[in-house]
Amino acid sequence: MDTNELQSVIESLLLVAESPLRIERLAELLELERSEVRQAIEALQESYRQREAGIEIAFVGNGYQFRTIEQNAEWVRRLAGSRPFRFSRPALETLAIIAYRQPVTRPEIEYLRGVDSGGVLKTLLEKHLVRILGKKDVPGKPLIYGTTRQFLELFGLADLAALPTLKEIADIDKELREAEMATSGNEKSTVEDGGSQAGEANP
Amino acid sequence: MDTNELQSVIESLLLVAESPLRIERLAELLELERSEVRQAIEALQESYRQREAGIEIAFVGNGYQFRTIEQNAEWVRRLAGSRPFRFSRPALETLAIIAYRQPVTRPEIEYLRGVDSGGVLKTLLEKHLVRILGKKDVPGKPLIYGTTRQFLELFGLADLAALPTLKEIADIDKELREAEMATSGNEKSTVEDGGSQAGEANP
Amino acid sequence: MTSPFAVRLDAFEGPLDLLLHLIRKHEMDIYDIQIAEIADQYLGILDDMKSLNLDVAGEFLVMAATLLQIKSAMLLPNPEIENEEESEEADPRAELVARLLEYQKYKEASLELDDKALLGRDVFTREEGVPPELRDSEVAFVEVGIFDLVSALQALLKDARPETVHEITQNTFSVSDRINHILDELTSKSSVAFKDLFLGSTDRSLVVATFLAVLELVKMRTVKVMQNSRQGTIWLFPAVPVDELTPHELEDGQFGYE
Repeated sequence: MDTNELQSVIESLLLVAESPLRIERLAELLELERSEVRQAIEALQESYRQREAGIEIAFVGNGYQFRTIEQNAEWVRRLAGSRPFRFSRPALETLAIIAYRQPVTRPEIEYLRGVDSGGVLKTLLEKHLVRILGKKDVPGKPLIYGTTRQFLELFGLADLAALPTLKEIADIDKELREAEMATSGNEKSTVEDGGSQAGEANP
Repeated sequence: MDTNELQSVIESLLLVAESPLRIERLAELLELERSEVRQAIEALQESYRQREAGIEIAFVGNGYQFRTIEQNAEWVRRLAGSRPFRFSRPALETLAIIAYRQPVTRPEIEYLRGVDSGGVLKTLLEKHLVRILGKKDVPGKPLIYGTTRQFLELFGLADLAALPTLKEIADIDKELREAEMATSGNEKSTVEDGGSQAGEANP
Repeated sequence: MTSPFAVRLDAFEGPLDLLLHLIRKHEMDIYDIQIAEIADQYLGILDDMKSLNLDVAGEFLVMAATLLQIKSAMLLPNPEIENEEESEEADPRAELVARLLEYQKYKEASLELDDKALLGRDVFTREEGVPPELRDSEVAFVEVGIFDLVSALQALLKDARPETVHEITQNTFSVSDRINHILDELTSKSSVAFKDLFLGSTDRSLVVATFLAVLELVKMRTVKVMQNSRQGTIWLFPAVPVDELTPHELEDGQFGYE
């Protein structure tokens, strides 16, 4: 199979796959070395980028998948007649803590957040963004939680290592201070905006 | 919207549409003349043909849709055929019994299933889903069986403790129900418990 | 009555969030929090809430107590302090500061996550690939994991009569029969409720055979199992075109006992 043919076959497979295709799976199927497959995919990715196509081959959840480019989001939503969903802040916070600290128990999450998190946790479980990994071998045997493949796919992360780096506190503090100074004077409305967002529905 | 952008948006829309997209629908959505849309699609079709891509924009049932090219059909079938496991009923039953009752002997499995299970057991051993753990210290020294790491991977379980036993499901339900009911005032001890654990929670 | 910092507690994720807000507002060094001042501010806000008859969540009260505790601890001279290092360890604020720093880190990370190109919001993929729960919030079905299925099974078994231990249950219901039954139902109705598969019976062998049949159909990707909320009815849908639901592959040769 020459390079063009290989790229062509991979394009076909990516189109029909139900979830992101892993290099390993492709290599096995094509009876090729992973490095060959990877090379072909990277060339394909580049070709889509170069012709500024409306679709791209994204590396998410340890696999490759055709996705629309972000710039076209508005049009795609129009097709589906959907409005952009937004995550509630509790959901995002809880998700972030689970993502970075997994395996993690509910008491640990609640200590870090400072609030009861059972309801959010349940929602995240229902949405299949987090899952139960097992039980922790400490008194009380609390359940331990971790994120799912869907979590990676939803956030477009290649793997857990692709999570944004946790920032040093000093950096955050500076940024937030600057942000607050930039918006000073409308403190009240900012706070209230925050309130209405927090109450908003989950995705 | 210039020509490139139009093509890009159409590519995005074609990827996500559930069924073939009609020119009329696209024209309405994009607020353009049908002829403009048709032209853009035809240019796109040509571009996929020219670079001998593995996918094409096919005109099917009055609309347009991304399809894999016919030459790659064999590979696509192979992908579909390599889908994870199809379990026969005996295999699934036997596996379930071994998973939940391990370490377990063949006579015990057969007592529970009511039929000879040698064949299935052999298949499961070959597929590396179960393994021989040793011999039971009773007359006849029957072999005892348990599940493997591959079994856990197949079902996305971190370890055997994560197997969804009925009891565990009850626990989760209970834990989450308690979480929902938990309101103000009773959080102190929970928070402190969490505190002592939080320190050892790093991934 | 309201303070100049009229804020709504529900605007904050919790006491840690509120504290961070106050610390920033008063431009304090997070490593050197003026506990007395912050505690006053914090309690003032809680009082405002109460005077407006608003519920103050327990977590906020716990934090108030913590602040007062730290405040009083700081008023006490500590005779054991001899050098700088020890004094830092003995700082009554240390744990709170650590928690605030930690919380801030995750809060920031969560905002960064939200800035990502989210599937179903900013980027899209072919419909089959999109997690169904993200398609439409109200009516969308959620794909069910093994846990949900077992939980459904448990609900069914709850009503079942306790089994007599030494009685070998006659397998009156075989899994392949149940598979065929499900496929028949799906062919005629295009969807069927999980609980309706049990014919209103709690016969254990029927329940187990049906449960295994569903698992097997899911594994074969012939059937999708969906639920519109956690407590909602579990539905089975065909995962393939209806005319491919014919049970021809499921003859006894393939599924029969050996």
